[in-house]
Amino acid sequence: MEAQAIFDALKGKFGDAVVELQSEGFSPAFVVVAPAAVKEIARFLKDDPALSFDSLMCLSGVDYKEKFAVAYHLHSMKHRHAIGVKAFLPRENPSLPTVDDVWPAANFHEREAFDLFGIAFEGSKDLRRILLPEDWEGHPLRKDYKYPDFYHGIKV
Amino acid sequence: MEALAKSLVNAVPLLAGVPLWAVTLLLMVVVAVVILVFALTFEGVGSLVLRKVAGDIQARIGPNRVGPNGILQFLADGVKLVLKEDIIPANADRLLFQLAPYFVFVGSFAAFVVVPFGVGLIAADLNIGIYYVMAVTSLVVVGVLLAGWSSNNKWALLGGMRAAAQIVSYEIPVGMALIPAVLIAGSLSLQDIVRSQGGLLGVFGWNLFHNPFTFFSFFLYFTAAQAETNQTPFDLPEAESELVSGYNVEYSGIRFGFFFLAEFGDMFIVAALATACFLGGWNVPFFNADTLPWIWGNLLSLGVFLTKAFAMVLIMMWVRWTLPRLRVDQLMRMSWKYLVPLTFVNLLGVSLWLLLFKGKGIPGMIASLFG
Amino acid sequence: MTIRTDALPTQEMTINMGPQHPSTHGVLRVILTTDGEVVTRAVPDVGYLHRGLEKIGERVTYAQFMPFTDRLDYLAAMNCNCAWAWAVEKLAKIEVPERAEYLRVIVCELNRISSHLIAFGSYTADMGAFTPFLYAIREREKVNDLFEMICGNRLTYNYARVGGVSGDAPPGFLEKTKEFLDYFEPKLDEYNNLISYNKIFVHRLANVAVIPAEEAVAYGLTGPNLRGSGVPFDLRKDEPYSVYPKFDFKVCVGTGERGTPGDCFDRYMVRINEMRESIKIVRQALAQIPDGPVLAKVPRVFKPPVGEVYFRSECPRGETGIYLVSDGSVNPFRLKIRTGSFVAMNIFEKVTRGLMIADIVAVIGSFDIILPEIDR
Amino acid sequence: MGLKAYLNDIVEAVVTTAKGMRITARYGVDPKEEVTLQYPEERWEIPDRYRGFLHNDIKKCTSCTMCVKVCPVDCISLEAVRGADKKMVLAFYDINIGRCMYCGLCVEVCPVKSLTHTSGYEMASTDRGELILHFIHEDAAEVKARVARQVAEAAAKAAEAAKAAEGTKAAEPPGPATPKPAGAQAAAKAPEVPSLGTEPTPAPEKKE
Repeated sequence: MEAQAIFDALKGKFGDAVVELQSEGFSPAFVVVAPAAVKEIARFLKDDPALSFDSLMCLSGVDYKEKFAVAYHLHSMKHRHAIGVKAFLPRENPSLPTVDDVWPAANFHEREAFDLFGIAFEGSKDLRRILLPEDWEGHPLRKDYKYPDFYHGIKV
Repeated sequence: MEALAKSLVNAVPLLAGVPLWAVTLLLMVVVAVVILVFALTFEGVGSLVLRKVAGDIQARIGPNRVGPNGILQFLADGVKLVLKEDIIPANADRLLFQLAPYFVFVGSFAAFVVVPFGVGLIAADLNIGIYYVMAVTSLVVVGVLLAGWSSNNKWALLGGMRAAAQIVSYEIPVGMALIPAVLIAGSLSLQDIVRSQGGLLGVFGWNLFHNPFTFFSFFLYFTAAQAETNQTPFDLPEAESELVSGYNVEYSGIRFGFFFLAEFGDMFIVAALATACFLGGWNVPFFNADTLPWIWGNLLSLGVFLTKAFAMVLIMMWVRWTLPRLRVDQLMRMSWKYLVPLTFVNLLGVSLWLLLFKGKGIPGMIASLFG
Repeated sequence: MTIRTDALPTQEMTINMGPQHPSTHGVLRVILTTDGEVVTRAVPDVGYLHRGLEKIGERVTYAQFMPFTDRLDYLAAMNCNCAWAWAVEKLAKIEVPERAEYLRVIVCELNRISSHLIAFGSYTADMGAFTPFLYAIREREKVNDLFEMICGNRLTYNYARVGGVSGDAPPGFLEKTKEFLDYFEPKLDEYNNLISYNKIFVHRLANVAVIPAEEAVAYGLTGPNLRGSGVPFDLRKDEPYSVYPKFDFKVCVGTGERGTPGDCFDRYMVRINEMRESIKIVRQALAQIPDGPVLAKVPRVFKPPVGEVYFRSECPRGETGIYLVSDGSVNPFRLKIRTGSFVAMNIFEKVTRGLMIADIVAVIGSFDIILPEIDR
Repeated sequence: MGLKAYLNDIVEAVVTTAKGMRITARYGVDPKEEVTLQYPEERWEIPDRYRGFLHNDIKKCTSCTMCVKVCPVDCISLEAVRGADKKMVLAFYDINIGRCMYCGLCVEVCPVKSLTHTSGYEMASTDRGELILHFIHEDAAEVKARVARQVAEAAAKAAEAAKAAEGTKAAEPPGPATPKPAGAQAAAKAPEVPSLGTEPTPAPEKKE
């Protein structure tokens, strides 16, 4: 199914929660959605027989300087087609509902996005830092991240 | 030992004044030292041979830097172990920690007493030979458990528990597999067992070919004994890749050396028992060693015994570098569900065979056919 | 007499299968809570090898990031190099000459063989048999010689370039590769006789950590871990890139040969069979390789168009997906690398519930994880 | 489990073990299988594309700083001073092989091919100072002083030439235009946009 068809299906079902389709210059096209409706859209994308996106390839946080975004890359084993879903988030305390009950693969990716970007995922099974030590301050992959001078007395 | 002491006294007049018990005591110490030297050199050379055989099997060379072609490697290892600082972990149970290696070494060295090296070459021809070996080698369990518990390390504790479960549950098949040899020889003493395989039948006199059941019991014994001495298919107590080397993880220096030597001591004991009970011990095939004068008879029989024992040790090393390791529950299942029933059936088979054919094996019957 | 169990409170033991452990294939720490030998909960704790590759990616240019992809999965550096080159070429729509694509496929498949050899060797070493590990390393050294000939280094190859490869095959390289393949093919059957179908090895692996097909898909497993559960999904076949459509090879799938489909033995056997398929691919590639240039014209100051691309390629440890956001400047704007081992650790806690400590080692070996890929 | 499965287990165990042991025995007894290379005595013959330590042929080097810019770990550092005859004279050229990761990007990007890989790989040392290769053996300050003196002399010579030229010019109408004073700092700054993309080498460097 083509990106446009998927977009129309979602637009039909969720109306204004589905904002726009970024397809020019985006290799798997992106459907931009409102952050609040991510869980319902995710469940629909997985359960709908025509779409059946059963495998979450990659979930990544992106810092667009003035706003954050969480990009989901989905793929369907049955229909062998792929789509991207993006949710833009405000810069201060970005958060959106988790999808790790829809795709269990999301847990580690969400923990990484939380760890490196500070994006909180409400209702996540266990959201803690994955790559950095627990008591690390700051989220390194943000564009405005300043390196701490010392960490437990070790020069960074 | 007294007979030997008496013959020594009247052979050397100036000893007449010394009381008999002192002479026998002195003699025992001398024999013990000889055996200890043999055991230590065997264990040293054994570790070198193990690494050379491993190198050969794994398409590489093995140690060749110390001495010509790596011959003195085991001396280097020994010196290294002695010079290394032997650390005792902070809140380890100090006394038990220091005691454990001695238990393990004594457990494995004490069994050398009854090993029948040659016609007259045996430290003490105990009439309860095999029973004594079974009792003494189970001392190793105590040592390993102590080591596991006292080094206050979770991995060591797990290693110790595994060792206890393994060695105890494999004692039964080892014991059961040796009893056919006892039934045939009619005595527990190892010298008698070896003599029962002598005679002019030569190679066919061995217990191995006595009847099909003893043939199986040799292999059962060999497998079970490998398990009892923690050899590779069963080296769970010091499983390098899981328990980071199990019970001897906190040991270093000469204490670790004792565990290391004891392991090779056990290896030799298993090989010695296998040769004595199933492969005709020091019997020179088709030739009676007693007829030779005293010194040559012993040397020849010693040579035959050692070649057979070393062949068994090499086979153990060969198996060691081929097979992966069992899991603990599979280990237990193998002992209780496979080895124990098989050895019992085997034992039944041997005793029925001896009852029916009045103690004669297949080779014996064939020989009696030809008169 | 009744055993007063209340009086003897048995406590669960928490063991640190710590970052420094002989069989965690790198600095992985697993916090085991065990009841005796049986593990009640095994929580992986990753991050000990986090070097911030994605942050470095935003500081260096597209060409300068190539040597860093060697450090992503150092056992399959060629695959990661080529993945990065393919991703940037997809973003900037660069046309790569035919010979360069063939060379890339040859070195990627050779690297798949050498990576699976390490997976096979270290797995049998974890199970206690050291000899196959030495045989695997001996074969891998021959592959390293080939790589040293073509790109000058034995581990961090840095061979691919955006728009082609750094150097053409030196004289004698193609013949030597053919020689290696003929030498290597019978070795696989030898390994199977030596260890794969060995009774103890099969007992240690069969029916351990079974992952049904839909659970593997739900947890996003990829590569041999996914195919081990019976899902015939191979990116080289289902989302063909480069010149893979020109070769015919079979997708090896776990069939539950010695246990149920999706157990450790299946994942292991998929890797062994995949080595045979890679031999087939390299042979066909050697036969059909055309002549021609090996590097396309790429402007010195390389500025890709603005846009976002997600490219994934089939690496030995699963799918390496690169999500590349470019704002038209010389440096990538955002770079997310998703790897097979990272996702395998996700399912680790669920799969190892109720196994024994020796099985934890078996599961780690069957997923063939490698830590630089997880922590990046 | 039935007796048949029980016996089958035993038979299978024995058969597979025997097969495995046959293979290890084959390797065990046959001595020519050894693949070990005794390192200090036997050396590995290095292929010609081997990326060992870097070596810079100073005479050919035009100090264009391309290698400094392309190095991902910034382990090359150089400083050049403008000489009297407009050409850049290298004050120091250091490569810190402790940091270098031998990726070979600098060798590819060097326009004059003065930076090459040697086939050396044995440079382990106890202190990091030894790991910094200095390709200019003189001390940097001396070089700068010497170059400054040359520039000063050139400037002085040029100034006299200019005065002499004026002397003659004053004697007869304006002669040829006086040469532009050599001392002015030439504006040839390094190309402002650092060239970072790899320089396309259309054909492999060495014609095989």
